[in-house]
This record gives sequence, structure tokens and C-alpha cells, in this order.
Amino acid sequence: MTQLPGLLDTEAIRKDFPILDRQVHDGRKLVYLDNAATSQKPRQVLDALSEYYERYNANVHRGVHVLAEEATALYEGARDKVAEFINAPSRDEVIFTKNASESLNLVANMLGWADEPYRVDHETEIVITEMEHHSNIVPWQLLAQRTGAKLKWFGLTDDGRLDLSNINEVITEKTKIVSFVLVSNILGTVNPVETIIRRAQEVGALVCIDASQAAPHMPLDVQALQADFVAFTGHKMCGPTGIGVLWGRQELLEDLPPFLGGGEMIETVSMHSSTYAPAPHKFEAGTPPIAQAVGLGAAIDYLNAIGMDKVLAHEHALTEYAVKRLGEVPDLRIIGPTTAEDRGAAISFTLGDIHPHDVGQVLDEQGIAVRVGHHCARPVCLRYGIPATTRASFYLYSTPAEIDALVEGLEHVRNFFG
Amino acid sequence: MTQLPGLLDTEAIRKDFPILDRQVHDGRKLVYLDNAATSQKPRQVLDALSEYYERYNANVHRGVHVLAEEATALYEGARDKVAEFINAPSRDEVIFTKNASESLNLVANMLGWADEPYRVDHETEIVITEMEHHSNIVPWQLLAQRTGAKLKWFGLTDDGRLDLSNINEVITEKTKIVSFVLVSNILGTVNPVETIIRRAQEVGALVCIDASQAAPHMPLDVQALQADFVAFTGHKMCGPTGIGVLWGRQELLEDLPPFLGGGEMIETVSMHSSTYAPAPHKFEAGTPPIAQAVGLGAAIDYLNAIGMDKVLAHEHALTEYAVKRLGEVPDLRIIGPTTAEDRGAAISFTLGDIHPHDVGQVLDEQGIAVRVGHHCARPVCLRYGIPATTRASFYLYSTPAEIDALVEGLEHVRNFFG
Amino acid sequence: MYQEVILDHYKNPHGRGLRDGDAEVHHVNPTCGDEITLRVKYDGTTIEDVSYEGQGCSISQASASVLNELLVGKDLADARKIQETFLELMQSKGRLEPDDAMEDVLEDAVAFAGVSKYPARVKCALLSWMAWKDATAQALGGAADAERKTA
Amino acid sequence: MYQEVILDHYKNPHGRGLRDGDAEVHHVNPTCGDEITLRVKYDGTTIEDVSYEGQGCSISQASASVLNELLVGKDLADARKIQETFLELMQSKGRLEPDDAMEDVLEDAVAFAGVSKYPARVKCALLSWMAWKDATAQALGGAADAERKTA
Ligand SMILES: Cc1ncc(COP(=O)(O)O)c(C=O)c1O
Ligand SMILES: Cc1ncc(COP(=O)(O)O)c(C=O)c1O
Repeated sequence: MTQLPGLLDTEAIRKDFPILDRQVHDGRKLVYLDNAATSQKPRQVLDALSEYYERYNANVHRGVHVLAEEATALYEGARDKVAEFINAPSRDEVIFTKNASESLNLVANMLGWADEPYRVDHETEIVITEMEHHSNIVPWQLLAQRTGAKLKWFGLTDDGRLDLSNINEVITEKTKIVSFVLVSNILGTVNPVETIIRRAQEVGALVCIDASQAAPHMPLDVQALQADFVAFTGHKMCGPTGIGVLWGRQELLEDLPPFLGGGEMIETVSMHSSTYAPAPHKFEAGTPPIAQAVGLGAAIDYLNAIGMDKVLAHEHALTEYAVKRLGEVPDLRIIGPTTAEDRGAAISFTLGDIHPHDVGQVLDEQGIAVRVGHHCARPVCLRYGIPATTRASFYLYSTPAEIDALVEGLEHVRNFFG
Repeated sequence: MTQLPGLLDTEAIRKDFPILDRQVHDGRKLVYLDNAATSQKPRQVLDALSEYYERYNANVHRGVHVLAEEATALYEGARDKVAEFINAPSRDEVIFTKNASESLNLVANMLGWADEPYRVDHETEIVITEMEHHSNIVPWQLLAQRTGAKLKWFGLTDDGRLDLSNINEVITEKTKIVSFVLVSNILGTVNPVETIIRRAQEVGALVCIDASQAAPHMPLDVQALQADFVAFTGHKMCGPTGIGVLWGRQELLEDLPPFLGGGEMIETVSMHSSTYAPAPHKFEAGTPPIAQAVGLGAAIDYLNAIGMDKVLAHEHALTEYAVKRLGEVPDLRIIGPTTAEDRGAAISFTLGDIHPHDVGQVLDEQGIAVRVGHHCARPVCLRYGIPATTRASFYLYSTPAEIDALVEGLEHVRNFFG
Repeated sequence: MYQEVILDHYKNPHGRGLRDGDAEVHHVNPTCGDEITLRVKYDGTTIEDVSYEGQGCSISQASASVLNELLVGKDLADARKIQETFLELMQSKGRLEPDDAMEDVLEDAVAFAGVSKYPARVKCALLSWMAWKDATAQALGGAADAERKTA
Repeated sequence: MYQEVILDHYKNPHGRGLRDGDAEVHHVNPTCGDEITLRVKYDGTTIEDVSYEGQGCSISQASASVLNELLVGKDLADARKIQETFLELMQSKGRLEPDDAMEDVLEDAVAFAGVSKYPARVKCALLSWMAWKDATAQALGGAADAERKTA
């Protein structure tokens, strides 16, 4: 087996993930390299879910019975865990949503309905980048259409990085919000947060960071980031589906208007008018994803026990190895940074003119699960003049042997369509 | 044991619900009468969740690998189950949300951003009722504030029913949408859908029905209801938290604009503009609550195996018994209909001037879980001049013995504070 | 949680009713609808009266009664100490066993120690105390709002 | 799924390229970016030519090639029958074993039977067929949009 410095003890870790034992296509071992789409879940998370439902399940808040108090303590305890995980100054800055997409829509809608100085309207500008996930494009397009604001964006360099050469023209005094991805899900690029934030602060614009591909893979410190909002999603970080997070600076959450209205987010309701609870509850309408928050808390416990710095080192080692091995495959072109520097463990590529759908399908027949398509980042495909890419993405249980299997699989693809 | 006609075999059913074996407060048997807040989950649902994560977990749509195809089939299969459960003409009319609150907000927002003839604006009116859950009040208050539309509502009669005497003044030619609850979560009232719909259709208004307390407890047929939208929530019907449903008529879903933007809900995206996928996907931005949909599907299988008409009969028998037994408790006043006719199995009451918090707490000490407060329906409390109520609510596993325990518990409360 | 002392105060509240005051506040516990209207009257920094009307559960009612009994006649500094000690006890999640020193400060109010185990009820117990703090800030000047936020 | 026939059509497509036509449509499969521009030329109700350009996976490319081979020279009624049979096969979720009658109608196109087991790929196989249906509706009048919706 290939030995790389910095690898985790994947043999032990893989035992925690029941699905990794699965066989597909008549006995082929599953090689799961679709982690940027969603991660698998360790038994510890599944146990936390079952235990929640089997022992504590009740609706949260307002209850005076045992189950309601226990369920509330578990739900709010998960908020504490998230707050600590991202080093939030206050637990009240952690809002539970259903996924990162809702988190980003929440920010866009808060700003659309806000009073000055936050209000986005026809005299103001919104800035994103060309490498955003659709979930960080469409909400801003909708906001721009509905308010008349102008949507601007940073383009990309040929080697898959943000082109910040015109930063002073893109982010201007008119800019109200700059929203960008910390780690691209299609290119793998890790973006230079500081440069962008510095300029945004200069002009007094708010900054929202899409950390969906960062939170699962590296230590995340919202205070060090200095952003105003940070969004991520549970299912990519060993947690259940149905749960996302928006972190926002407390004073902003106090000032900004609610988005969804309903139970739990109110202070007092009459038919004529309502007042709202303080954040985070103001932004959590209806019965929250209680079990899913508890599951996310268990996922965070799991990741903490391993150590996010170790996860990062593991993936960095794998990425280095993968970039090298993929470089050996003829006709393979990596879309995105071609070294492991400032890049995450999602690697997109094309293989000659074999269509990614065909690449993915033939890999699948060998048990290798990759994602193909535009990965909800179609503007990136347009930018590089390709219809789609094949993407392999790794996580804490991925191994060099799986990368070897991928490379072998790609050889087979080439022969098949050759 | 009390024998009532129409009861289910609760002894068998209760074996499916692990939590019902739980003991609280040093060995007291749990008597769970907080079902209107959330239901417990049968093992079949928990197993479906675990199986999903242990064998099939992947992100849905667009994947060409086995897990992605299986996960997609399971997720879309859950949509089929929901469609059949509510007798939807088409599966594409079933939108998965995170809870009923999101479903209701989705309707309000679609109408706010819609083109004519659906658009709600300052020349139009919105109609709700005084017995709505906050989740069917606040979204409309927000919509009214943000569009200038006028919010109107039906009041309540002294015996806890809708006062429709002025229906022609409340619902007028200006009315664009009438949104009301099918079964009240605080009063238990079952509302006369037909009368309201007839008037709404007369003036060409859309109708949205909050079926959160109906879907779990009775057969639901959206075609028979003749509404335009129907909302409900998974966690109250044996399903997981984190999943809700909005059913909407296909032509409306085609015409109305999207709400949340992001991955999965698009057809094609460029930096300049985007087009949207057909419904239901248009309204499902981001990674959906996949496991939760699968869990809801399993809950529906479970309920179907018992039969919703049988569930209804069971709860009706319990409600009749409970109304009778509660009537024997001195100083107890039922808030809502005092017979089992046209009422669901949630019964609110006051007990002399003992505060509901105290009632609930002392019941809890005896292992009896009820909800106290305004049950996210504060206008009802204001209407009846009470600060709050105590609410006992039943489900398919509830028994006459549990009602007896409640009545005994209330005697104890009276003695304690007497 | 329902100590005899609490039930006594609930059934026979001290100083209930609204009387003359320097400032009046109205506080609501939105999660359960408990309400209190509370007035303070100062003579310099001495608390001459705390009068109140309200509706709510036994905990919130008894707590207001205990507050009246403890604070009336005290100097502001002492009252603050009592309020802070009570707050500390109520936020202890049942983990704090009141010692003699605490009992000396809180007198009857130590009976609320058990309530701190019930997060949903802690707000009931604190309602009148927060109202008093707010009213005091108003009566003696100072930023009432700022005080509420840090409470 | 990758039958020899499919790979052959993929590697050596029939009738590829855009030629003169009565109507042109551009269809996209948004989930994977497959695209086709397709033109039909009719001589009365006889299909004189189906020409196309596109990019996409082997399935969508081969399917367009098979379409060209099967439909050119056919009468519209026969072509419709072929299109409908192909649609039926592709929507069968792998549950339909093509019989002799079906093979007679579909010829090379029966090779796509295996694709119907892969929901993500069915749209690839159908792309050119939907484009043809749309283009035909445009060329011969009739509501192309309505046709697309029911497709
Ligand atoms: C009548 C009614 N409507 C809406 C809701 C909101 O459901 P959820 O909290 O799941 O969004 C509830 C339950 O809380 C309800 O009882
Ligand atoms: C960079 C990025 N942003 C946002 C999202 C959206 O996350 P979700 O689908 O959980 O809302 C994803 C994942 O799909 C992503 O990779």
C-alpha cells in the first residue's frame, strides 16, 4: 500500500462507515469518490439519530415535560457544538437551516428586505464570482432581478483561480454585499479570503462566505475569516441530510429582518402585528430539523475526535498524490489548479474528448463512484469551454489505493472508447 | 381496561414505538399526550433511515453511479408515496420542504413575486382566520407588510368554530388568497372546507389549506378538498423532523415563480441569467432532505398498513371518551368544541385559575407529557381571554388508559394547588 | 420544584397591587404569556416600594412576592447583590447547591434552586427580577435598554 | 449498457453535420449539458433528411446517429411509430425485453434497451428524438410547444 506522510489511520476510520463495505455491480468493492456531493456517515452519527428518536423525541422549546426539555437541550447543545467548531463568538450567531442553499438565500433575502444601511436596491451592487455553486449565484440573480441591484462578478484565470486584477472596479462604493466560495466544489481552488475582505471592508460592503466545501475539510474559524456571514451544509461533513448552518455576526442578526415567518421565530403574535424573537430563533421558523441538528452535533464530535487539522493534512497528502497520478493519465486535463497548493480535495478533469458521462458510467461499472456534469457550477464549464467534467473528491476515509483504482479505471475508460 | 368501539390494537402498535417504553422521573411510565406538537416514530421509520444511510446514501439527481441512482430512486419513490397518500393527480405536484412552515412561506412568497393574475399587491386582500397557527399568520403578515396588501380574517364563535356569518364581506373580489387550517392545533376544530372554497372560487381567489393536523390523523384527498395548495409536515405523522410537503396544482406550479434559488432547481445557469427546472424541482433548491423524505415514505407505508380511516376512527373514539372524562373534572373548561363532532384529537383546556405551566409541570412529575402555552396560536388565547391552555393530544398509539391517567393527574394538580 | 415556600408565596403574595412609583415597566415572557407590570419607588438609593400586578404561573407569581419581601427597604447596592445572586442561582441549571452564604443573601428565594433545573421555567422565575432591574434603571436614569441586553 | 452497436454509431456517426432543412431546433439536456442542433427536411410527409450537430456523451451521439439511419426516407406516420416505440422502450426502466416485433420497428435502436435501466442516461438517449419531434412539429405546423410538454 502506498504510504504518504500525514495520512490518517483509514483502516480504523473506515470501520465506522458501514456503507464503505458495500459491494456494487456483482461484488465490486465500492470506491466512493463523490465526497464533494455528499459525505458518508459514521455509525456514531446514525446512533445519535436513532437514540434521539428512541429516547428523547419531542418538539423543542416551550415544553414543560421531560422529553421536551431533553430534546431542547440536545438541539441547543448541537448549536453549542457548531459554535465551538467554527469558533463563533456567540452561540446565538448560529442559525440552523435545511442546507447551505437555504443559508445563502436567507442572507440574500435579509438584505433585500433590510433597512439602510444594509438594504440592497437598484442603486447598489452585488458581487459574486464566476466559480460559485449555483446556490451562490441564483439567490443573487433573484435578488438583483427583484430589487434592480446590479450583479457583478470576478472572472477566473486560466489556471482556475479568481482573477482579482480588477478588484477595485468590481468591488466599489456601491457594493453592498460580496459573496464568494471559500473552496470551489468544481475547481478545488481555495480562495484568498483576506484580499477580498480587505477591499470589501474598505468600501463598507458585507461579506458572505460559502464554506460548504471548507467546513468538512479544514479547521474553520469565523473570527479569523472576518466575514459577516458563513454558510455550510451538514450532509457534506458526516452529518445527516436536511441540516445547514448560517453563521452571522450578532449585531447584523439583530438588525436584519426575518425571512421565513411562523412558529418559534416570534416573540408575540396578534392578528394585527407580530414581534420577533432574538436571533437565532428569529430565523428558524417552524419545527426545526431537530434530529438532524443532533446528528450534525454527533458528526462534529466525530470530526473533532480525529482533529480537523489532521483531516486537512490527510486530504492534502491525498490531493498531492492524486494530482501526480492523474497527471500520468494520457489526455487527462485537470480543470482547476494543477498542484495541491491552495486547493481542496475535489479534482475535476476532462479525458480527451470522451464525454464525462461516459467516463463516469464506465468507472461506475468498476465500482468507482465519481460525479460527472457541471457540478452545479455551469459558468465554470462555460468559462473553460467544456460541456462538463468528471470530478473525483476525497474525504477522511479516502485512501491512496482508491486513487490507484481511479487511475486504473481511467485507463480502462480510455481503452473502451479508444 | 376501557373498551371503546373503533379502537385500534394499540398493544401491538405500541410495540413499534420504542420511546413509549421509556420511563421518566424515576420509573414512571411515560404517558405521551403531546402528539399535536410532534408524533413519535415507529421502528419501521428508524430502520428506513438507517438503511438509507448505511446502504444508499448519495446526493440525488445527476449522478451516474449506483448509489446516486439508488438514492434518487428512493427519494423520488418517496414523492410517489406522498402523492398517492394525498391522492394527488400528479407526483410532480408534490414539493418537499423542511416543514409545514416553509411550505406556507413558499406559497406566500410565490404569490408576492408572481405575475398577474396571481400577484398579491397593495390593491389586493389576503384572508386567514383567527385560529391559525403562527406559521399560517406570520408569512401573510410579512407578505402584507411587504406588498401593501390588506390582511383580513375570520373570527371565532364562542364554541371554538369559525364565524363565517360575514363570509361575503371577508372574502371579496379583491381577495387573492384564502389560507386556513383544516384542523386547528389548539381548538381541535375541523373546519368546513367546502363553504370557504365555494366562496373563494366565486371570487376567483386561490385557496391554501394548512393540513398539518389533518394529514397525520385522517384520510386526505387533495382532489376532494378542491384547494389549490395543501401544506403539511412530516414529524407529526410518524416521519422524521426536517421534512414537510407542499402540494400545489400543476398549472399553478408551472406559472408561479421560484422562491429559493440554487442547485437542483435550475434548468440552465449562466452568470447573466438562469432558467428553472419544471416543478417540483423548481421549488427544491439545494440538496433536499433526502433521508427525511425516505423516512416520510416509510411513515406513510406504516400508516397505510394500518389504514387512515382506522386511525381516524380510533382517534374519534378516544376524543369522545376524553371529552366525557374531562367534563367530569371540576373547574375544567374545554377551549374549543366540547363534543367530538367535527373535531380532532387535540383538546385544550383551562383548570380553574391554575396556570397551565403549573398544570403541565405537575402532570409531568407523574410522567404525563402534555403541552402548555399558546400552542403557536396566541390570537386564540387572546380571543378567549386566557393566558394559555393545557393541551392533551392523541394519536394512533394512545389509549383510554392514558386518558384515565390524565384525568387522575388533573385531580392531583387540583389538590396540589387547591 | 414546588417547595412549600413557593406555594406559600403563590397563595399569599406579598405586596401585590400597583401603588405609586417613580417608574413603571411591563414585561412579558413570550414563550408562556406570563406578564408583569411593576413599579419601583426610591428614596434616594433606598427602595421604598416595589408594587406589581401580573398574571402567570405559580413560579412567576411567587417570585414576584419573594422579590417584594426581599428588596423593599434595602439599599440599591444590596438589592443588586441579591438580584445578581438570584440570577446566578437560576442560571445554574440545577448544578449549584446553595451554601449558607447564599442562603443569607437570598433568604426565601433559595427555594427556587430546584426551578433552575427546568430551563422552560427559569424565565418565569426571573420575570419580575428583570422587570425590577429595568424599572430601576429607568427610575434612577441610566440606559435601561443596555441593562436589559446584558441581563 | 455500451452495446457494440452503440459504440459503433458513436465512433462512426451517420449523417452528422448540418444541412439544408425546413426547421431547426436546439435542445439541451440541462442535467448534463448535452446539446443538439437538429434540422429536418420534408418532402410532403416523407423525411428527406435529418441533419444535426451536437456535443454529448456516446449515448446521445449514437442515438442521433441511429435516428438518422432509421428515419431518413421514412414516411412521417412510420417515423412517429418508431419514435413512440423508442420512447416506450426508454421509459421501461429496464423492465421491457424487446420482442421480435419491436426489433423489427427499432432495428439498431433496440441496442438502447440497456440504457433504460439508467434514469440519468435515458434523457441522453432521448435528446435527439425529442428534438426531431419538435422540429417536425415546427416544419409541418402544429404547436411545437404543446408537443414538447407531452413528450
Ligand atoms: C396547524 C399547524 N400548522 C402549522 C404547523 C407548523 O408545522 P412545522 O412546525 O412542522 O412547520 C403546525 C405544527 O406546529 C400546526 O399544528
Ligand atoms: C460550494 C458549494 N456551495 C453550496 C452548496 C449547496 O449545498 P446544499 O446542496 O447542501 O444546499 C454546495 C453543495 O452542493 C457546494 O459545493
